[in-house]
Amino acid sequence: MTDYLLILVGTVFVNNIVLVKILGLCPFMGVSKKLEAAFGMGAATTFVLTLGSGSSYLINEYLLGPELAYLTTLSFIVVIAGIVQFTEMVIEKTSPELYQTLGIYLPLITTNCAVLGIPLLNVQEKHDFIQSLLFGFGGSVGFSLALILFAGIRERMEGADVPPVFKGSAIAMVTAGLMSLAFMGFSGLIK
Amino acid sequence: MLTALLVMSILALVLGAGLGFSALKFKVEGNPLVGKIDAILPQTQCGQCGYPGCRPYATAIAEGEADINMCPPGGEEGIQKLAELLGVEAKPFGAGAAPKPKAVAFVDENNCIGCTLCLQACPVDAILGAAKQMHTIIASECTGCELCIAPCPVDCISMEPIAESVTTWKWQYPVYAFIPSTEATRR
Amino acid sequence: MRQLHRFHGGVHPPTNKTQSSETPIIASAMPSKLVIPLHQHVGNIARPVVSVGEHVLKGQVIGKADGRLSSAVHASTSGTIATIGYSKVAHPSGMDDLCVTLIPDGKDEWVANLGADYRELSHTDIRHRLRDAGVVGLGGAVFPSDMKLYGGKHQIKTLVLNGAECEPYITCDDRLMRERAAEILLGAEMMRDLLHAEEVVVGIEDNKPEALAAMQQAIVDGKHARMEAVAVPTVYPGGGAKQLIRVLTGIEVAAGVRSTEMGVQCFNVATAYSAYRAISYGEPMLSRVVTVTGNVERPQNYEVLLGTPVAELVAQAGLKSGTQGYIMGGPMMGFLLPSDQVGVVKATNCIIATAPTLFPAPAPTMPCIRCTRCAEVCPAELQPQELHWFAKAREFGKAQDYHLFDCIECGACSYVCPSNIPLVQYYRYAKSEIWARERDKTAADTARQRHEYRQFRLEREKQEKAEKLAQKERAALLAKQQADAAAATANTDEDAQARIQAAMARVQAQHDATQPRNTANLTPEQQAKIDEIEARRAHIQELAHPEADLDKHHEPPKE
Amino acid sequence: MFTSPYITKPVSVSEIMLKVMLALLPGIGFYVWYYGPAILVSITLASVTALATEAAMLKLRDRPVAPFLKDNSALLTAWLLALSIPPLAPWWLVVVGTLFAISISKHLYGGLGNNPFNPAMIGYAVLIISFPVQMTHWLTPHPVGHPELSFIEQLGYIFSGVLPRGLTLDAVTMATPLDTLKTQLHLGLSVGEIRDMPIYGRLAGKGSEMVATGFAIGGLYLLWNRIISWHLPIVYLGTLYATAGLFHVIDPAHYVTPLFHLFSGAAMIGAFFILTDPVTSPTTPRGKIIFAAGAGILTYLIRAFGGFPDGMAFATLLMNICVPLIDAYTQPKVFGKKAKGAQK
Repeated sequence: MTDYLLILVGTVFVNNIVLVKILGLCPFMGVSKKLEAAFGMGAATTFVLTLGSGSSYLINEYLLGPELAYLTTLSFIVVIAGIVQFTEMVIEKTSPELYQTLGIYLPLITTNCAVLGIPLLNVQEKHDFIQSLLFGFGGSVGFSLALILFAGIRERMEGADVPPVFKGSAIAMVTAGLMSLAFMGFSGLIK
Repeated sequence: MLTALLVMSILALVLGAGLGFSALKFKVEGNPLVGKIDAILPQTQCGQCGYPGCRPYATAIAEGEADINMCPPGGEEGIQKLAELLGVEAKPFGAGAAPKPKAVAFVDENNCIGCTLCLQACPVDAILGAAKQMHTIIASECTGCELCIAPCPVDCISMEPIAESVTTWKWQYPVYAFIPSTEATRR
Repeated sequence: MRQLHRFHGGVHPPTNKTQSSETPIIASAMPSKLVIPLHQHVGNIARPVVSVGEHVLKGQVIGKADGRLSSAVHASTSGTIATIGYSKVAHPSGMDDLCVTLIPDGKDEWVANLGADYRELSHTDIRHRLRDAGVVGLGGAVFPSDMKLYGGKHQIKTLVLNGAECEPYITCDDRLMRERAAEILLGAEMMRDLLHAEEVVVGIEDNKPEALAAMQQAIVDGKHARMEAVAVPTVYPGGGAKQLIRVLTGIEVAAGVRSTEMGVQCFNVATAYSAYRAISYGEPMLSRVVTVTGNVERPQNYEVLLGTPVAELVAQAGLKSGTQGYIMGGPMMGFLLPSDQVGVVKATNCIIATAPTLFPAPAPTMPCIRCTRCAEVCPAELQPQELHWFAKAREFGKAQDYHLFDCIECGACSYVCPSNIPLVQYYRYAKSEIWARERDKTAADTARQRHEYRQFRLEREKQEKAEKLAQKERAALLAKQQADAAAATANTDEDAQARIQAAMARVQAQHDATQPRNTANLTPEQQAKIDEIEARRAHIQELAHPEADLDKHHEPPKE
Repeated sequence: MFTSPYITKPVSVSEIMLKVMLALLPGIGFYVWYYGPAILVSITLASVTALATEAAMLKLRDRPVAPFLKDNSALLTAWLLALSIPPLAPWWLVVVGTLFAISISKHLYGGLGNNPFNPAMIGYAVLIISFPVQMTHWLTPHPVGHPELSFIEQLGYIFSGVLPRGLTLDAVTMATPLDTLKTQLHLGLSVGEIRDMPIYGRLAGKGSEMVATGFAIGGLYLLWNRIISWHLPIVYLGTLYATAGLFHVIDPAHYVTPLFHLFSGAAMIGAFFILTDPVTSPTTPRGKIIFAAGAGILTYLIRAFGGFPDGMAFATLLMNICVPLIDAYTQPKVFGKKAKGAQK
């Protein structure tokens, strides 16, 4: 039980996928201008990643096995792409605005390195099914957390007197860096 | 090798089936975005965007055919709002599409011959008149689209800018001493 | 003793009231001219009903109330109308508005006016009289009082009379209560009657013990039942209607909610006085008490005729040198007058002559450091630092989410701001921008509706036309069939053709004979001109509909 | 033309900042008493760097220099940063930290009032991650009884890195009480054994406990003058106390007393001077409580289980990240809209 809790806390805070592992920066930068979009993206990624790490575990364990290990990346991408497509349809149906705001970043979840990275890490760390699910869920919650906090700061900075050359992406990069710096404070908390 | 192919085909088949099913299940009818875009447009129905009225332009934007910077009456503000709604970058107006100050049409009644051509051109029926009768603009309904100017055979319609009055007067943006005024006004 | 409540925040600026509060109200001298704006109230501007050169009597209507929410304007004295036109008015914009300029004849001759006992009048009649007498709220909001004296379906428990007068420098209500308490209370009785209110509570800040004593004495002397004058703590903005209602009754009236819905109504003491005078003596609103203070020799309260130019008023108090401008209202919520020639209006409770010694220029503005001193003093319990942040960034939607429109613009936040940020101006700016946007939105919605209806109409006309055409065709077909049947016996096609042509020629001849065309006998120049116009028309048509085929919506339904 | 209100209360940003700096003086006094005047050198160095950086950045950003130099905010940042790094740190460490704090974490965001992160703590975090070794050489307080350095000797080390003949760095410096505690616990000692070491006093580390007390005195002055609101320091210290107390009650051999935590490291200066930076803390009362409580818990977690000896700086920065969201979700109800079912 403690093991599971540690995986969860570890992936959300200590080894935050964005701010510590520096994975998935593309949507982190792209969909953090508005808080609502960040929530939507977080939810979509969490859904895809949890489902993705679960199913990729099953595929890896029962379909591929050790002899077809060279197919892991390929098959994971296929599965993730399928889930992303499904998510896209659901969002377009249920929330057209969110669909519009997320724009290209929604299908790009497929190529989000965090989304592929976590199933691959699962394989590497030899997690069992529950652990894989938790790792995927924790990782994506960590991603959402970072994204939402970041969006909060960026929304606030809309009104700041940022020097013109630093407006937009430049100051966002600086902010991401400083956030990463702050998250280093968690290092050593869980090995 | 064969197993690999088999495995991948099975995967593809299963996913394909699932997606096909959900494509039917979550089919989207129409584009609900059009109404939202139309709500932002100023409804002058002036056609300056190259589309016959605001809704056609909204449809064009929603379908990705038109750019968001083609509506001068909406002003920079309108572009900002569209950009926000659509999650794209705001951009400045193209050449020759700068917004003008708001105005209403005015019929010089000394010259009006009562030809009704302007009545037919007005997109919001804001011109009152009949054949061989004097025409006049219902100022409160006029959107300032200027569509009535061209058809007038005697050039008796002109645009009168709307002056600010005590009731429509707006408070100024406070001037910050430490921010150069050029920067304070730009955004 | 009444249980008092408190409201959040508030500040204690130096009151500066004693300069003007210790001498009685005196009548201001007759000015050389009166500049009377026709828009001195909330609502529609009054419609001028006099003409230039006309001689008017004191109390004669010069502007009629226009529409439901409006109020009448009267000649403050007898004299001649010099001009009716646009000139500077007491408004923060510094813009011109419609004013009537009246040159007094010095006779101060009254129009025949009828006083009445309000108990003998119907409530509707009283309200009509108040409206025709131009009675509006004198606390500063200038909302037509007749509109406020209607409880509707709501049961009003408490009528609050506002004698708090929390702004520094202003003492006009203080003096009025000391000198004319009895009439204020009679006005209050009338208001209570109109509203069917149970009790009347007069709130007076505890820094005005004389006024409080005078009012309490008048309640006893006048044998007023269920009426009390209560001392409320001196804290700015304790005289705001919402704040005073909160202090006296514990009820919080939210923004956008009418206080009557909560069973309370609030009037300024001066309004009660004016309402009483208007009904009992038939005197319309012609004058009001104005505190003249600041950089003057003799700070003093004057009974001033509406329209009196500010320059002539302050001259009587002995203007000191170094005066740079005039604030109308108090230093917390007032505004600088655009000119010293503007006339005193119903909202003018105070004129402060400013000088750098009294009101030093503000220190340079620094950025907000989010210290929240503003939030601590905000009587509306807002987060002024957030509102400022959003207004500064022009994020109006967010500003509205943070309750921008609950702001009463009392200025307490700016008063305590260590960064000297003109916070209130940011809020006013944001509010007026939002209002402008709302106007645009309404206009756009109307335009959309009208455009859609027009589309519908064009479509319908087209259909009708098509139907008519179809009917005609059917009729023609039928006729043809009959004709064909007939033709079988006698006529040939050529015959028919010839007969039709003959008929057409006949008609044409008839037409020419009865209606000689005006283009029949034209000179060559005229002909040339007509041709030119025709050419231009054709050109314009082309320009107007360059893509006639694509552009079906704009195609006139003539084809 | 300016608009109403035409009167203002005579308070200014620079006055507020100045009072905060005044409140730091008791702590600095104890610091000098127990550790020698080296800290004054760091403070001076940091102040000069801060003012120079501030002026340069303002020039570059095309903003007036004079009013912002006079607002004292850069000086305050410099002081706080200097107080949180070892007094005997080489001069360039102070300069780099201050430079980073003022230029990157303050002026890139638009200067005073716009920075989302506490500049001093960003400076500290950058230094402790980039130069961990230099950041652990703290001076030994004189009650512990090691050879003392004279002012000249301290100056010499700060600027040239040269110690008097016969002295090694280890002889005049030590790890902080918190750091020692952590290391010794790892080595298997119990809290009781560790507390018997000569560097510890009644509450916490000898000397440092008095410095913390000095800061607390200054903090009370700020509270008394209503420069800071009570929410942040009280809730922060309370949460830290409660969390530490909980663990201490569960296992006193492994977790020190809560008072030890309050009087060690940056807890006191943090509670009264760092968390209370208005720019980077929430503005709503409820928000302040959440912010301070979060910082308290994080401080304890990092101290007790994390990789760094003190968690104050990182806790502050982590909570700084959350400030916009905390503010957005803790908006108080406004006048007239408190009752349930009230109209919108």
